[in-house]
Amino acid sequence: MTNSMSNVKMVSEIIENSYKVLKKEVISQYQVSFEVNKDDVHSILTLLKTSGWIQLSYLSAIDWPEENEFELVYIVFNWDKAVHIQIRTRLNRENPVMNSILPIFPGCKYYERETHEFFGIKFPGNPGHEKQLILEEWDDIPPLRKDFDPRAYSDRKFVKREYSNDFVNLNGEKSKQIAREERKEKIIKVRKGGRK
Amino acid sequence: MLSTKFTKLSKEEVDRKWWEIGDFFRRNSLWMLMYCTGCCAIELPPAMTSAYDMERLGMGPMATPRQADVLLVTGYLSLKTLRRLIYTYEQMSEPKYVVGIGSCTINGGIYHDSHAVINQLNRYVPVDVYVAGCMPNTEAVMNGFVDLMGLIKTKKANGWKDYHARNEWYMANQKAALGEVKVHDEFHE
Amino acid sequence: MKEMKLFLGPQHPGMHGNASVHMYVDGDIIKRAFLLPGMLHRGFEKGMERHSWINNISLIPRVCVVEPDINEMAFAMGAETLAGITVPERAHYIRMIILELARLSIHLMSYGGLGSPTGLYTLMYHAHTDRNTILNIFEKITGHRVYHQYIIPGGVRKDLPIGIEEDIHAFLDDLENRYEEYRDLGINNPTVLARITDTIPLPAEVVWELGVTGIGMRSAVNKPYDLRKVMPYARYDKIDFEVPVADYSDAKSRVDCKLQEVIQSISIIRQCLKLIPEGDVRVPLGRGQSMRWTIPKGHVYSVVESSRGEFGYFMVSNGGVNPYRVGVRGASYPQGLLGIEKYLPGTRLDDAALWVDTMGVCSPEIDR
Amino acid sequence: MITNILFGVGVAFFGFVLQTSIAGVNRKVVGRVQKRYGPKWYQEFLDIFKLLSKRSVTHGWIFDFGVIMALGGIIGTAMFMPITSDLVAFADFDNFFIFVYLIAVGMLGMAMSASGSGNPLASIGVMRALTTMLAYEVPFMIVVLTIIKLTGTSSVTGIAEFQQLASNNWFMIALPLGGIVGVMSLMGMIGKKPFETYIAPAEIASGPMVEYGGKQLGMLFIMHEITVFIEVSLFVHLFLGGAENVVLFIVKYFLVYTTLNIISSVYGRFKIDQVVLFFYKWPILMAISQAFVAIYLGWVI
Repeated sequence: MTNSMSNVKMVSEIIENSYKVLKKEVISQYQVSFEVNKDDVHSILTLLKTSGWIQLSYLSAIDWPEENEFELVYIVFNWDKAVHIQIRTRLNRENPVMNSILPIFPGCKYYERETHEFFGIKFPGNPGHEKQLILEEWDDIPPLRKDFDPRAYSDRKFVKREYSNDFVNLNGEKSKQIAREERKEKIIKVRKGGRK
Repeated sequence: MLSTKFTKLSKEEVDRKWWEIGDFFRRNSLWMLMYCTGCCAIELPPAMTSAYDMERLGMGPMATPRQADVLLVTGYLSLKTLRRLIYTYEQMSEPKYVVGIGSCTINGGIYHDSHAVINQLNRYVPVDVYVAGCMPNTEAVMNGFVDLMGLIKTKKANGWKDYHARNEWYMANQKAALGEVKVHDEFHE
Repeated sequence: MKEMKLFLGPQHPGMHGNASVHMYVDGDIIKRAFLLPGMLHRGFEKGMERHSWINNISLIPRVCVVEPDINEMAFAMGAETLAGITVPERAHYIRMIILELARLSIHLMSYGGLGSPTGLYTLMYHAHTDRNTILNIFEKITGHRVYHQYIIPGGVRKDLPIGIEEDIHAFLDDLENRYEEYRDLGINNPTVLARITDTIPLPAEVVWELGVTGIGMRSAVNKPYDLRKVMPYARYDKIDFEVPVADYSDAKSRVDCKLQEVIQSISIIRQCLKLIPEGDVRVPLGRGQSMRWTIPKGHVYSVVESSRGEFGYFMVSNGGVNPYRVGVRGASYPQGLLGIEKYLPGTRLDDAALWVDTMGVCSPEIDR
Repeated sequence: MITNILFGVGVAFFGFVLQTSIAGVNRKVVGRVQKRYGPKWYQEFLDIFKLLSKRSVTHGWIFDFGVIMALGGIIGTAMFMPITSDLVAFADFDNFFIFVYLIAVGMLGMAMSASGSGNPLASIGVMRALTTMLAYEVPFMIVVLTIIKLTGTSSVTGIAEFQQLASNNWFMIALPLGGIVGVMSLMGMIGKKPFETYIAPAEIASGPMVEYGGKQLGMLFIMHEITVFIEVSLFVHLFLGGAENVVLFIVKYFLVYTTLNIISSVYGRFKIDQVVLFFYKWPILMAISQAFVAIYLGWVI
């Protein structure tokens, strides 16, 4: 078994030697993350693919409305040198466009389509990514954005069941709540000396 | 001594008697549709197979909606499923019954505030029996079926009649939630 | 000849779960195929952002219905990595027992599921009955049959009940005794063999391209690429087990690998029950305020080897009470969406259900 | 004539009741193979009457007419079926070829009706059913023609009586290879696994029956039960020496059907091309060699 910490070091050297890394985090002995410029992503992923990180594990986005940015995450994995690498980059939230990585990792096809559906990020170069995949006839802003409120949407569209009373007492016993209220009334009555 | 005199029954009486005979057969041979709409369907395999053996009650899975009597709505219904569920329900031949399994069919359950899941099943299709729980035990599911048989016996499982009687109301609810009930599959390809 | 459009699902006995495969067929040969996911979409990732870290424990098992424990494990591991919690030794072993029991249960279910496309219903009945026994053991340990909510950040919810070892051993012995019978009934059955041999092969080169992991990959590339070996979590590095591999991935070798994994899982549970130390099973999260438990800022991607491959949670914390973003990498995402699109064309109509079963396409984790 | 027809309808009804009860018992037997109790023995009756009590939809007159034609054709076929050598409705018309031709009427009715439903899965199912028929008929015919050559008669009662003579064995034993072919073909005829390809719920959602519900499905079920009765009793008469009395007939019938069911319960189903290949490989070789051995060499046990 190769020493996994040295794998992380190796990855850091590969990337930091040739590209500008904005932020680097070593999360655990099997995982490291790099935040890079938007333009470097494709060449970094190509570099990683040639050096053994041939599996695209995950692709998604994070919404940061305060900074008016989307954060894109690419996670690649190498089964021989077990390190998950997160490549993260930031996009402008107003007009989020990111070139597709379809030529590098063909497996990204549906991940990108889903990210477009849930965040509204466009991926030119991925044919058909603008069609809906999971949702059907969606009529609101993309649902995983932070300013989308599912509760309001749900209240607007789906009628909640209304309960005329909170519970139904099937056994004919007094419920605890009613018993407590009666007890309180009794106490008040006693306190007041039987007067109303 | 019993009277052997033949009294002519009225047409309603005759219909009622035939209906009762039909109800006997219907409740002893409930064929359910194999449609796993949600996660509670995972408790159906134990109920169907040797552990609980649903076939003792005369129940069995059926391949297509036309052949089935019972539609099991097992758990949450996303909008996409609801569209197909309405298609399925309307394809079934009458008398047909609906069993809603899991809390999600009653009031949305754990997904009450989700943007994709409806909250109340009986606004869209009539429901005869609810089985509560997230998820209900297999015993509870089986008990739900026995309850349905009891309801058929006492002529209370009238959801399918209600769907005829209040069809506009159901249609309006479906439209309000779905926009358009028709399934467009082409958009995907 | 004119192409005809057929649907496998959502309402179809050959489909596992609620998804639809659209197939354009010419005679019996599939020309084009697509998976239409999304019928189980519940807005999970949004829902998790709206609940606290502790509340989410009750939400996460519901991501993948058939195998809930890997969700809990991935979520707990991610939260522990971010918060820097060291889990007690006993909890690690209990987690391994739970995970392997779950793996046994889903392998039995999927082996029984082989009965549906091939028409061998007796296999289905036998396998599901054994799975039910596992569910009963789970009920004794955790209190629930399917959704356990047992593995939580910081350990497991409570200790194993007294005397559960006998139950587990009795079940494992029973399963081991009937293992050969199972093979004879299913994979050695001539009619089943005729169906699954050379059915929908998955070439080794394209595994990477699709991102397929798990049994589908191991049976194609002939290397023990199992996360339990490659990057051991819990205490899998202290357990002695093998990863079954094959060099040609058709339906038969995939089912064969599954059955060999059953034997390995049995041995892992036995070793765990032998090695399990005494001690605490969880570390308390804060003092009496676990509902307001916060986790330091960070991004983490925690992965667990599920029965279908690499199952991952991508979690982002901004230091608040709720997770800022949780993304789920469903293990069957590649083989479900891309695999169906690329590998069903050219096969027969009858084989579509076999792909869904042997590759383990689990629709709830695709849709979330 | 009228009495003959009434008697024939009685035979068809007897066949329906017999086959439906035995099918119900067999569901229990298969249930035991699968480690469970199984349904009540009269569950099949409940199912059929339930289906008849339901409302149904129609997909055009061909759809409805085909079902009636199928049921009528099969009842008409069953009217000719001898139960014992004496219990025959039309004494001189129990020729083997009458069954072969008349049963096609029912099958065609069903095929017509299923195609009339307009569902592509139904047409695939019908196509598969006809292909399967083509596969199992050839070896079966060769064996039956051998039997006809040996006995010198094509009357079913005649063949049965020939086997009941003291000097002759049942053809199951007399022509062992042919007997095996007969069992295989019978499994194909009554749609038992591994030749259940045209129903195949997990592939084509129960094939021809995909659009049927309610009364039409009930009639198809009745038709199916009577078809099975015709085919199994043909086997009993041709290979197992018929029956001297009704009880013996029921016992033989039950044994044949239960054996087939138990065999079928531990097998999966073939694909359609595998079915054809299977029947055109060993059964046809066995049938031809059996015919050669029996007719030209005269080796009959």
